[in-house]
Amino acid sequence: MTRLRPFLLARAGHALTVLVVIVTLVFVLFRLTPGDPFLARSQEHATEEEHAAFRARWGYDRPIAVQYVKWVGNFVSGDFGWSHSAQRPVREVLATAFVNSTLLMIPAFVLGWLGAVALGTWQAFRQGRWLARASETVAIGVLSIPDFVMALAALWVFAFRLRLAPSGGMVDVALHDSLTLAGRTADVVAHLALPALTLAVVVMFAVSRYHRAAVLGVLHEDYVRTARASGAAESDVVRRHVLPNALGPAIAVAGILLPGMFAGGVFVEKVFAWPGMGRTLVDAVLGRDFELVQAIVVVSTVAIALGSALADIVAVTFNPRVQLDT
Amino acid sequence: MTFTRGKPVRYHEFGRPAAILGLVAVFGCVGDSASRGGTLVVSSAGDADVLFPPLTALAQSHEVTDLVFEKLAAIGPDLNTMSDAGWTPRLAQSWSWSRDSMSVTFHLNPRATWHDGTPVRANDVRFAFDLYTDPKVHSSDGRDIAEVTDSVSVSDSLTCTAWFKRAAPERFYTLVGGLVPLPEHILSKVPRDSLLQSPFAHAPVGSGPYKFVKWEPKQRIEIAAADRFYLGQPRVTRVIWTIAPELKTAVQRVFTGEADFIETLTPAEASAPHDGVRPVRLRGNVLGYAVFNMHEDGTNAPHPLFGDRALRRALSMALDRKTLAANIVDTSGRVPYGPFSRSLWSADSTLRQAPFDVDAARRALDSLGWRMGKDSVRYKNGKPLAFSIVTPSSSEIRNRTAVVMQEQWRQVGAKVTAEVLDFTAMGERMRAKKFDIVIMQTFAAPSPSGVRQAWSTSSIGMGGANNPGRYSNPVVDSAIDNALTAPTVTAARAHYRVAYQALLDDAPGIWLWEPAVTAGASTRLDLATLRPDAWWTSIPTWGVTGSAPRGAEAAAKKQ
Amino acid sequence: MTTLLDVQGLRVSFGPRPAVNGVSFAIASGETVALVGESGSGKTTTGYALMRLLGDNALVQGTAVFEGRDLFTLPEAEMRSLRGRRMSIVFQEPATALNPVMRVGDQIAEVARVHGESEKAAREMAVAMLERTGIADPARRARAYPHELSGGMRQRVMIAMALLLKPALVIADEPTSALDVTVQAQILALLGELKRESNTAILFITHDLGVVAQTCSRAMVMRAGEIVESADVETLFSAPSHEYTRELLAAVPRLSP
Amino acid sequence: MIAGQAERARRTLGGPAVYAALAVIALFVLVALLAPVIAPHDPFAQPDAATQANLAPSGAHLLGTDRYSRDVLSRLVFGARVSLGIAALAVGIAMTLGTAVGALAGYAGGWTDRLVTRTVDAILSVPRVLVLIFIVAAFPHLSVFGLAIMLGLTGWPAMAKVVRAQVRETAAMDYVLAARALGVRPLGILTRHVLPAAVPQILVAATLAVATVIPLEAGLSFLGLGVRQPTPSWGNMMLDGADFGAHTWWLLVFPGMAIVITVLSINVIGERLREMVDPRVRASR
Repeated sequence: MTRLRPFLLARAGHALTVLVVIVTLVFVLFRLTPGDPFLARSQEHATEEEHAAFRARWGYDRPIAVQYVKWVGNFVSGDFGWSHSAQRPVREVLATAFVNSTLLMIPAFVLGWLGAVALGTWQAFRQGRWLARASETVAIGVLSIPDFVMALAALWVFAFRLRLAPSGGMVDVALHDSLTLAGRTADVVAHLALPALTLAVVVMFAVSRYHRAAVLGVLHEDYVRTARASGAAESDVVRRHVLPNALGPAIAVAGILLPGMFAGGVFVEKVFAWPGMGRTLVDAVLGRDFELVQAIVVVSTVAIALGSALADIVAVTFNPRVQLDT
Repeated sequence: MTFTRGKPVRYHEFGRPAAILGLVAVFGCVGDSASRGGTLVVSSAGDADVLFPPLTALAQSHEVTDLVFEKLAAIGPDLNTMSDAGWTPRLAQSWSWSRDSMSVTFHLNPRATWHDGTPVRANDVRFAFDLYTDPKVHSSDGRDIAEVTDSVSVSDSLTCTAWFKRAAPERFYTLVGGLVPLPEHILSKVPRDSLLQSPFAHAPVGSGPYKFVKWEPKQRIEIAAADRFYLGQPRVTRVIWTIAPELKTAVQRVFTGEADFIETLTPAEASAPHDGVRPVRLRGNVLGYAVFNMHEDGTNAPHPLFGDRALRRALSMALDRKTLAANIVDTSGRVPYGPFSRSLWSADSTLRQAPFDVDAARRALDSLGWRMGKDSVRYKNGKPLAFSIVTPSSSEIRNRTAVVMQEQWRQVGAKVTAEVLDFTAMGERMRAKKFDIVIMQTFAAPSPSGVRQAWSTSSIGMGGANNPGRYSNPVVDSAIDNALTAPTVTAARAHYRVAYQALLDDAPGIWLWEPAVTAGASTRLDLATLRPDAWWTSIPTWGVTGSAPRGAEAAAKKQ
Repeated sequence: MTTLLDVQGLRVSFGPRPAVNGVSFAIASGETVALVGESGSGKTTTGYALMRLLGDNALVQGTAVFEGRDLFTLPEAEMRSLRGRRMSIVFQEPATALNPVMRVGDQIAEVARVHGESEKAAREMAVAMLERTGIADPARRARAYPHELSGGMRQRVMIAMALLLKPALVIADEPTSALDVTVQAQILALLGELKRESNTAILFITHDLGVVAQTCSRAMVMRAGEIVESADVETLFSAPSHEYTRELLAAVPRLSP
Repeated sequence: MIAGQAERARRTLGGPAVYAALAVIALFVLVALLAPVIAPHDPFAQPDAATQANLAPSGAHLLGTDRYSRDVLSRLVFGARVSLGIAALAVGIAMTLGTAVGALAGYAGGWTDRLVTRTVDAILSVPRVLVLIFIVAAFPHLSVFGLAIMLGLTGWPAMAKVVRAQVRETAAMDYVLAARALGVRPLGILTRHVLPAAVPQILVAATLAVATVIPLEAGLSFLGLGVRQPTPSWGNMMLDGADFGAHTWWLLVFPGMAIVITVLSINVIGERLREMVDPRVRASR
């Protein structure tokens, strides 16, 4: 993996530049927009003096540059600040939201991605047959349904009409704590089912198109014929020869898609009342929650950089020919 | 057992167990000894802010703190605020007045304890008073308390005396209704400007019928019956608020059987049939009204449109408030009698109001010089009759009100924009007084004195919801002052009547709706009589098994 | 000599026009036979048809009896067990015919593995075979990826794969046309050597009559999907009977006798 | 072996499907343009908010009425105006900016190209939804027009990337070198020789961008951050109708269908266009 080191260093440097630019930009712009956490929280019975006291107490009355330096200092030393919209330490709010989002996004993504690989491979092998063609038409159809529309439909059918799944939230609030570990897991899985499957379907059809094209490209390669000519079974051909060569695009898409889902999941999170990152961000921006917004921006940017770097590393381990482009 | 609560029949209809459900059915009941017998699940739209009574702002938080904390005494069902008549002992077993009635001595219940086991002592009352009235704390209840109360002194561990500043008729209500005794042994060391950041604000220790159990932000708040509550064990042993991000989602949870109670249903939701849920009428105390800005944006000049009383009255007449109320809040369409909630003792149903009369409104506008232009908008001296209505995005009910008003006024030639603002922008605009019309919603406290905050000259500049339109009318001011200092209810009523009528005639606002709120309650609930201003206070007396136990729950019991 | 492969009336069509139109020939064990023709004459299609490597859209008719069984009616599973073990193929382009993301040793070993050898035995066989193809330091080369090898070495790998299990028939589809001349000779020599060791018959598909003269005992000339002439190599070169064969020979002046 | 499949692929996406999609889009655009003529009612009018609200579809109101008693069909028709108008304006802005930046980078090459590419990649790495939510939540007064501009301003980098790639390819062509050798000025070469070659690619990218912007606008409006009441957009109609407790399915189903059908049609057309333009896609089919 020696060829990885310079690549990763260059990548990290690049990501750091982007991080600093974005974080600074957000800090300045957000503080220039009207309002502050106090006004966002208590418009009803507050006086001017209370407002002034609040700004002094939290240092929002000082010049932006001073606030920025102080914030950077605190952040680097691990103090993420206080979230005024949640009335809790930012670290705590962020950790909860992040864990919740991970709980939703990772299973959804893994499920969707594996489904995409399976579907795309199948479609490519059955290229031109009516079932494959029908599935491609379905794919375009599904991709044309915005995720919140799909989520609403799933909610209506499965939670509201059929009562096969809970309508939202993460746990059965009344029963959860009294269940056994297995029961609690099952409870979370049940609450996860609709939002995760909705997202998985979106991921599946989005990724399968790239993967199908990639497999089609590989399928006519000579080495696949070689494998067949040496008597390898079809499953071996797929597993050992087609997939390793065709997974590149699916992995690259994964690196872009997964970090994006943490914020882009906001629509599905809203429909299923899942307390994840997307909702936290919306609440934080609306609540002018300076510190929380900053922390989310940092985490998202880092996650995005990590995601694409990770995708590249995975691609390299799959394919020794890949040129690492910094 | 879980989410099938709402429809046991369907559970069996889908005998081929679907993957999701089957999973929980298999694992969920293993070792599951709990039934939902004594548990009440309340569906809440939005999270609480803090669970610290002096600084709690949202109704969601009050629902929790009112059950976790106990006041010295509780207001009676008639919501009397002029004296202590009808008030029932809570933390205080009894109280006695000094001869000049300028002080009242409370005798605490010796069996009362904080949830950590420490007894409740008179020092806790004095400590709470000091904390509430500390300017560093910025408690709005504290401000009111400080206005009538000078100090609290302690004579022995179970006896304390509150000393009033003046003989305000509502002084007992202001003090006892506002002050929540707090545990000195926990809070004495917390700096007064950092109370919101203390652990106590998220995990309070109270002395009420329920102790705090857990709060998972944006998911749930749970409280459970206190170990030995000195006023008797509640029937509901556990209360859980399941928190949805918005009202529609919260309502859904009751209809799917995931929750037992939701405070508000829209008329459409209430009239649509739902298995296992019944609509429950609450005697509401909510008042919605539109406030005209009397001055030009941020200045002291009269507002170019609403400085004109005749125009305000014409616009009032153009509004079909009955239809509006019926659409927004309540199929019966209750229009307020005046600038007050009918749940108040000062309520008066005999006041003169401008009628709904579109033709009269059109004639009035014509005679004021507002002529209909080609684009169906009225003009006067080349200026259009155009203005905006401001509402906070968090309040669906007010946004919807603005949409209906906008359309009704369009019919008489006014070009109205509805501005839905998030909290921040709203706060900013209210502070700078930059708006034409703002829609306000108050949860009337039992005291009619709220009318002073809303309309008196002295409230101008007090921020936020206090007289946002900067209305000033000496007739109204003096009538309210007289009412507040009147010694008897009858006298106070007469003064309030004068103030109310003056407000109605002058039309600095339009009182839009006063919903008889329809709540949604699971049929497994046996609700007691609900207090009009705070339905949740009676939760300890509710029954939660109901006559129709759910299939899933029955299954859980068999295990 | 016994007949290894007997092809009768082979027709292959992808559409209305047949690509191979009624071809019949036989190959004896250990024999090296050339199938000569221009590109598009149907010779490669014939080879692929015998291996059953054509896609679903190809319509194949006729019989091809190999070791007593008709290749065209065998179930797919049995056909698979023949491929690589009893009959194999060397492709023209070693650069693309090798899987770029698999180490070459693994690719050679895979042939043995899919025919039932253990992972370890297969690996050892692969290294041994690489050594026999004349690659220096075979254990190290086995760990290389195709793109790390030269063209000649890649073709040695292909040949190692094809001959690993000592098949009865190897179809060599223009095995040297992608290589430069010096390497060509080495590869041809290697093929001949390995073939002798295992008594393998070779169907040599090529357009290069020079190669035919060097390696084959018999040649069949194909044109537009049909075999127009079939004779032993001396006869063919000295007295071509068909007009087309004469044209082919004329196009290769350096090989005139 | 390839020929037959290409034939079949053409039958899948070509022919009836594409014609149907074109017809749908033409119809919707026509509806949007002629909204005042087509809509049976005033989309803002509340005939009787007390008794005519939430009426199920009937002869009087073909698609029912909403919670304020407004006619759903009329709002859908005017909503087409808003939703399609936003999409058109946003993609127009993105296309203009993206073409300008992409052409500049692709043609100038060197450090300009590197800087632009780096910047574009950095912007693209941040999810667009995130940026939009931030902007829309921070500036609550965004008008419909402002929303469209924001959607356009966040959409150009993707377009720039497409244009840059194409411009670089074309700029290396012999006829461009020849033009340069003849002394044609850079701007002339760019506009007369290089950009025209990129037009098909730009068109494809623009079509697919429309299919991205429509759900994006609908999603933001559904969050309550996009188009605000009483202006109808398909997204905020869904937000308003997402009230399962009221059993008013028509408030959800019709705007939902409008969104899906539009996006589907544009996707079908976009795919077909891409096939026509991109030889690689054509070959792999």
